[in-house]
Amino acid sequence: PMSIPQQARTGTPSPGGTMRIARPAASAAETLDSASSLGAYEYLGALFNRLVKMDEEGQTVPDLADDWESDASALVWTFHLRGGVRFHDGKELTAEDVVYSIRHVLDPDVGSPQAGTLESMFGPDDVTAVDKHTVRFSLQTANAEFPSLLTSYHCYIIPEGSAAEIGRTGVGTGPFKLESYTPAGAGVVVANEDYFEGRPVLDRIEFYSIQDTTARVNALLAGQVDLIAQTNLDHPTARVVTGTEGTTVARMENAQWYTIPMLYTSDEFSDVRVRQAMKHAYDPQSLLQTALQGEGDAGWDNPVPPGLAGRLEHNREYDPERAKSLLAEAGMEGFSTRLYTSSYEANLTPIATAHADQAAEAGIDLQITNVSADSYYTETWMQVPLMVSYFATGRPLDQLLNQIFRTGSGYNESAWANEDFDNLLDDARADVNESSRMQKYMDAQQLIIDESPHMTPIFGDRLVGLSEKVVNYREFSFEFDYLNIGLED
Amino acid sequence: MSTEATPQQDPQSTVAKKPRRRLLTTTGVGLVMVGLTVLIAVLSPWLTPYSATATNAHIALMGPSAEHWLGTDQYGRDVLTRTLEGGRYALLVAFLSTTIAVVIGTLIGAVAAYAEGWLDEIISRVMDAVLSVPAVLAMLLIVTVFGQGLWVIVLAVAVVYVPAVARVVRGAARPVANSGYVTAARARGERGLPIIIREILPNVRDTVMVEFAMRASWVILLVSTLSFLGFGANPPTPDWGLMVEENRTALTVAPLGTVAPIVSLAILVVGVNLAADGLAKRMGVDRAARAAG
Amino acid sequence: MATFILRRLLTGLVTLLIASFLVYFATAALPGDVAQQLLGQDATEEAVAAMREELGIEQSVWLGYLSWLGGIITGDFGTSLVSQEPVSEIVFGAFGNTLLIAVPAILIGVVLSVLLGVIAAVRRGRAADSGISVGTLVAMSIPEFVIATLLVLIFAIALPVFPAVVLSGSEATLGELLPAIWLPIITLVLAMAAYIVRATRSSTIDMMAGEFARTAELKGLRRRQVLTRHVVPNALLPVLPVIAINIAWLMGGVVVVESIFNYPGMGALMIESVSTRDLPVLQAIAIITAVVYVLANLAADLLSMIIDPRQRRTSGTVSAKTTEEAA
Amino acid sequence: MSTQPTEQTETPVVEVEGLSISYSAGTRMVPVTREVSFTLAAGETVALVGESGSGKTTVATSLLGALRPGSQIVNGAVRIEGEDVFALDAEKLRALRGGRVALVAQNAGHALTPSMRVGTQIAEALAAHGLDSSAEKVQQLGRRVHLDDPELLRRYPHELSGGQQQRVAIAMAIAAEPKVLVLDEPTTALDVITQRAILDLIAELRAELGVAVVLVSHDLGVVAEIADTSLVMQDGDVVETGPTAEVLSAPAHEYTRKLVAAAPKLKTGGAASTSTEPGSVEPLPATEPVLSCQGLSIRYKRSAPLAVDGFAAEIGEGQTLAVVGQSGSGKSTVAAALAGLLPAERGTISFSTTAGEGEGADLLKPAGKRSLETRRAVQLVFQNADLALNPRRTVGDAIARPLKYFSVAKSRSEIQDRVGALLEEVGLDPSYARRLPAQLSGGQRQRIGIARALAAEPRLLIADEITTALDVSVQAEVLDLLADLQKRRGLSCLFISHDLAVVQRVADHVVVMKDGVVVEQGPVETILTYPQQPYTRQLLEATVHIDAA
Ligand SMILES: Nc1ncnc2c1ncn2[C@@H]1O[C@H](COP(=O)(O)OP(=O)(O)OP(=O)(O)O)[C@@H](O)[C@H]1O
Ligand SMILES: Nc1ncnc2c1ncn2[C@@H]1O[C@H](COP(=O)(O)OP(=O)(O)OP(=O)(O)O)[C@@H](O)[C@H]1O
Ligand SMILES: [Mg+2]
Ligand SMILES: [Mg+2]
Repeated sequence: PMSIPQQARTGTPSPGGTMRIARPAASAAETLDSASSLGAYEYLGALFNRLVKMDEEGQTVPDLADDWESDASALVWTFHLRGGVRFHDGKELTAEDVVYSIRHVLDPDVGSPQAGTLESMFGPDDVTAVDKHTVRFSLQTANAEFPSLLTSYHCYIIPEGSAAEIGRTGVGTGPFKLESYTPAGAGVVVANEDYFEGRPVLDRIEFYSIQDTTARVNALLAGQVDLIAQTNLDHPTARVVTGTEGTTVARMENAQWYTIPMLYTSDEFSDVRVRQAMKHAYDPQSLLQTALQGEGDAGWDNPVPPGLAGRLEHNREYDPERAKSLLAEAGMEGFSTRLYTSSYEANLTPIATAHADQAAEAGIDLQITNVSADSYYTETWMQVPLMVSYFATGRPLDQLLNQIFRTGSGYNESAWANEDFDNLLDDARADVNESSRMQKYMDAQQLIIDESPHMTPIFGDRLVGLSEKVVNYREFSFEFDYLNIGLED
Repeated sequence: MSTEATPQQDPQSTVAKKPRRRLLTTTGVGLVMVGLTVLIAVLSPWLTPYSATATNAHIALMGPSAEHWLGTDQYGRDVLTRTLEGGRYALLVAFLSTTIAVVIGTLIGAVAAYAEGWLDEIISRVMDAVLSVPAVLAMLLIVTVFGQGLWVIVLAVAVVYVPAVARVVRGAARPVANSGYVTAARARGERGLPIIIREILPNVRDTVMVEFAMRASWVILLVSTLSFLGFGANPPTPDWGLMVEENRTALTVAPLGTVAPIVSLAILVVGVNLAADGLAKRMGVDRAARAAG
Repeated sequence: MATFILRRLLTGLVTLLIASFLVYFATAALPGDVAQQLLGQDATEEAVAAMREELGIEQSVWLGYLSWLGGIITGDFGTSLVSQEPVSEIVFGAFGNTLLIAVPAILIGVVLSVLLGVIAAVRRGRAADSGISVGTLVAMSIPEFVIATLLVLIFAIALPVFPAVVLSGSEATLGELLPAIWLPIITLVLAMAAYIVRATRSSTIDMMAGEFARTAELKGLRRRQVLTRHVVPNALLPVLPVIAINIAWLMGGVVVVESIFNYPGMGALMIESVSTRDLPVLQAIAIITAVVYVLANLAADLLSMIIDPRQRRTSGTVSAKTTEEAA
Repeated sequence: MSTQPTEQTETPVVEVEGLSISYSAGTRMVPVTREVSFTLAAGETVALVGESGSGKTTVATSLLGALRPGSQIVNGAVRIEGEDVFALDAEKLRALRGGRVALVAQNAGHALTPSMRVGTQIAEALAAHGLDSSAEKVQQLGRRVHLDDPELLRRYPHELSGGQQQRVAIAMAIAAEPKVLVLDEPTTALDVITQRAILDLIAELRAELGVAVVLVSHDLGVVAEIADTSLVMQDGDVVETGPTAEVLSAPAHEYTRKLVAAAPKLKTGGAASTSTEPGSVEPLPATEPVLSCQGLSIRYKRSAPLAVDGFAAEIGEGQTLAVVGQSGSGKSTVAAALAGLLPAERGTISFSTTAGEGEGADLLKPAGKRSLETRRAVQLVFQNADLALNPRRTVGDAIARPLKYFSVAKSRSEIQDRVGALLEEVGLDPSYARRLPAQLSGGQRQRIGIARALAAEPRLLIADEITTALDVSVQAEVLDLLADLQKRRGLSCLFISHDLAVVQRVADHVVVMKDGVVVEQGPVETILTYPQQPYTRQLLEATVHIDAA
């Protein structure tokens, strides 16, 4: 069988050109205000910049700030802005804009998902403009990883005083300027000739909304669009796209982090033996093979993706017999429950299917229950004992562990509450020594593997469908390289 | 007595004789198609050596071979096995929901026809109102409210089809309700329910049987559409609609995974339609004229 | 006749009223609300509560129903909870787009199927009839999602004659939609024609066997005249309700078609509104489809009155013949 | 036609020669007619007589070269003016139909296209043969069939009465001045008065146009009136042929004899015209009245006119009261009200449930509100036996139901015995209890209807046109049975009919209704012999007589 390309095509694009991107239709309430939970994600990277961004190794690197430092206790952080950066409306970027943008994120009326993370460290008055090009954050608790928190895609910088209209105007400092925009509909951005890193290759990008995944793929196959965004192709579709003349697939290695949270507060999974049994009951290697035809990496229940600095290399074993005996110990032989899934993401159901099939060998009966995709993350998520879920990888290590595993955190989808774990994270943040800090993060990972109600069966490569004309497609974490992407004739 | 009549002397039965034989064969073909599907669905576990749900990553998306006549799907499951077993869900749901819809619809229709007057008017208006809401919207709402268990789907389909059945049965029961034997029962002073059960229902039996067969074919399609939309059978259940949904993206890579369930579905529905046609003609019910009721 | 129309309009209104009641309470029973749905997985409880208050979705269902009904009567369907735009604007825009595929589908479908039905009836038992019968049987047996998928595969991807999807959303212009309407239209025609063809065939056969057709033939008319003047108009009578039902069905049937072709019509809006719990939009859609249903039935009744003078009976002038039948 | 020999007056217009028609049932050929032969000259009328299904219509339509689908000619030929109609090509056949041979189909109500104005349909008949089809010509044809008002021609078929529809059908048939007119039961669906008018019209046209007429009928009275020659058919065979008068007065074949004997004959005492004789309206029956109603008025809908206005009558014990009148005069309405199926607006009905009780139950109450005893004592027999029996229940069930319901019989075996006895009483074998209605002939079904009514052991039997749908011979049997039962059981009976000959045969008293009002009532002999009212006289005169020939 035809194999899927290992990486996207690179080369020299012809300058200019219009790229057409299809994306899933968002709700009619979507906005260009990045602080909001309804931000139109594909536009944001083209229109805006942050203080700092993340590179492919997960390192925090300059964006609007070209340099930053902290005091010895990691309590006060100072960022120095690039000079001569202008917003699309011509206004020059200053430290006041940055302060305004961060306070906007903290504004309770905005209800930004990033607010909680930042609030725990500083209040609105703790961010100040030192001078025209210097911004200072005074943290209430030490955090050696603080800059990585500002790489979030909710932290884009907007002009001072623009909060009321930014959702429609999209005035930022980014490589493209907004020409038109309809929530949940079509929109156009055009090249920003004055971009501080130089003009982008493309002249124009047109965005279209297509709700049905198959319809999106069909639009690509029929040559109506050049790229389908936010659509991780399942393996068979990827093969069709690869096999069709004019279209191909770009691979983002391990970009999809698939999880199977066991709800900590449920009757089934409050017993650690049952959780361990669940983990021993399946073989992630074979699951990867069945669900994704091997396009990814086995996770072995460690949420930190391969390649990310600070990952704990470990070797949990596949041991169905041990799973059986653990269940017997817990008095739960012949354990049976529902495993929820939906078509929210193409691979959730394949993973559920493969997982249930494997668990059956360890005597665990998982009944796959498919629910409506539109209510999956509002009605099912964090409410049923067992489900398949996913995140995008590319979070900095500290952010990953804090956001998803800390007690009470908004993304803590297994509702795990473990004091030792929380303390480990706090200690790590306060630890300015690089190597002992990393050790604490690794201990935390070990705790997740051993005790948490969280399974990471696999990391999947994200397979993006695009036209063969597209070159230099690069995407990692929440970053999309709008600057260098282009079209060949 | 001189006017001794044998059935042969009845002009109606002589006229009907010739077409009946030919129709029997059409009905026969239809019944054979349906019967085979049911038989295969029941026997499927013994028909192939493979499990319909066990995955095998090493043989995913293979073309037809001696081992796997129709190839395998993306999980390495045997397409033939899944296709053979794939009728179970649709048949079960179709049978249950059609039965419920037809039973309730028949009762409502018969009551409306017998009652006439304001009760009939109220029933008709409510049925009309339910009919006026698009079936897909109704199904979406019901499934979203109650989740998508087998019984929810069964009841949802039933709710959607009750008014249609009621309308047809009401139409058929109307002349019966005005017939001499009902009048005689009324003159005797009999109450409504015994009249409906004793006199009316037996005489709309043909209509109801045809209605059952016809609804069944629509319900099978509707159920497969629901599965296709992700509201029907749960994976890894081998269900035709679900199989189409799972495999349609790979249509050009492994076409049989999609084609086999579609063809099976079409065979079943054609069979049900043929049987319904034959039944309708035998029973003298005009089926086509009430299609899509 | 006027009183008849008035009566039918009145029953139609009652139907709509009951439908509105059912729809309102069914949608109100949807679990989760727009606030939760809008704010998504990141929402805090407080944010959801605040949003709820802002949207005014806390009032009782009964009050809600009455004020909603009052709004509809004055042509005000309320404001979308999601986009904050007037519901009527959103829904009528989508409705217009749906009409753009539904009306041609109905026109082509009805004309074509009646024609085929008559041909099959006239050539009863011969090759043409068998062909048409097999064709309709197959068309009836293949779900429309399969038809649509195949059409895209053949006419948009393999032979790029038509676009596979509509790219622009609800703001699409007529010029953008026109090239994209053909595949949806073909799908709809195929999906609904079968029933009409069969109904037409069967009633045409009935009418041809009827005494008046025989009389017309035996008074020396040509077959074509017998067919066009005597048989077909009367054969259409039982077909009209079938057509009406199909038109109403079309309003729901577009869901699958619109989602496959990303067509910005009412079916797509319906799916979207279910997923965002945008109740005012959902309710408006349900009411509009109910109105279409009622109007289609009314139109069928009126048409059959035009074709069949017996149904034009006005009170008072009951003739001897009709009473014989009534008794 | 140029090849035809020059016209000879003796050449018959119609020659049917050894005509055998069969239809195929599977591999079998079932004969419909066997060796039918007759000839017919211009101006002559031949009648085809026989019971239902004997092949009359088949022979008649073959004159137009038409066969039912599935039928074929096994033998013989039909020649019109010497030309074999079944050998004609399509265009010539079309010219023949409606041109040289025209048909007036069995039921004008069904034969006219409901969606087309009748004038247009007449115009079509003209246009089809290349004739002037102007409005004027159509009106002229209309006048010929006595549809003088041009407005009538702009109506749709359903806006005309049965008689008017029949006239339109005739107008269509004579449009192209055919040589042969085929009339298939032209008056069966009409009441006596309308039938009379149509028969007169046919006679008139025959004289005027000099056409040859083929008349199909099972009514010997009609045949006697207009046919020169009669062919009696039975099961596809012609069993007797001859001048009508001979056939009817001295029938040679046994079947013909039976037909003639069964035909109800109206005896007017030879003095239908002596109506001027003072006919004292007879005093009310001497016996104790079982039923007595006064000023009964019934309305169907609030705004509609009264369907029955001030009906008054009495029925004595063991007596039969007949209600006669043309269609729509309110006969069935009275019956329904007495049975408690229709509410009366005004009036009184009193009914004594047991003999000698005088003023008894009030029959103004609807059936549901009457006492069980009253409901038992009043029983209905319906006009259409096909519709009166539940086709899904056996004959035994149908008869057992009232037995159980009215607790006439309790135990299973008792019920079974009673059912058997009742079947025997109406002249059927007890084994019939296991049959379904579809396995019975029309006459047998009517007997079951009567048995079911008798099962309740009623005092009053209401019989609404119970023999109208039956063949003459069967009709006679059922009437005899009824009379016999009445005598044996002392039943009172309200007998509704529009056939005066039948009424004369069964009733003691008669009520004549017109437009919902009683115009005349009294003992049968008095009313039929000395009718006082012009309407009654009209009814009497319209009645056709078998001995008219
Ligand atoms: N093509 C055919 N297929 C089946 N039965 C036929 C066919 N042609 C004639 N018959 C049967 O032949 C018999 C004669 O029919 P025909 O209509 O001539 O009778 P009729 O004497 O006119 O009866 P009626 O008085 O009821 O009109 C009937 O039993 C009829 O059902
Ligand atoms: N169900 C009904 N609704 C309204 N009017 C009716 C109804 N039945 C009968 N009528 C009217 O009542 C009048 C009397 O009808 P009825 O049936 O009693 O006549 P009839 O003498 O029995 O006639 P026929 O000889 O045709 O049976 C007629 O004018 C008829 O139009
Ligand atoms: Mg006949
Ligand atoms: Mg009557």
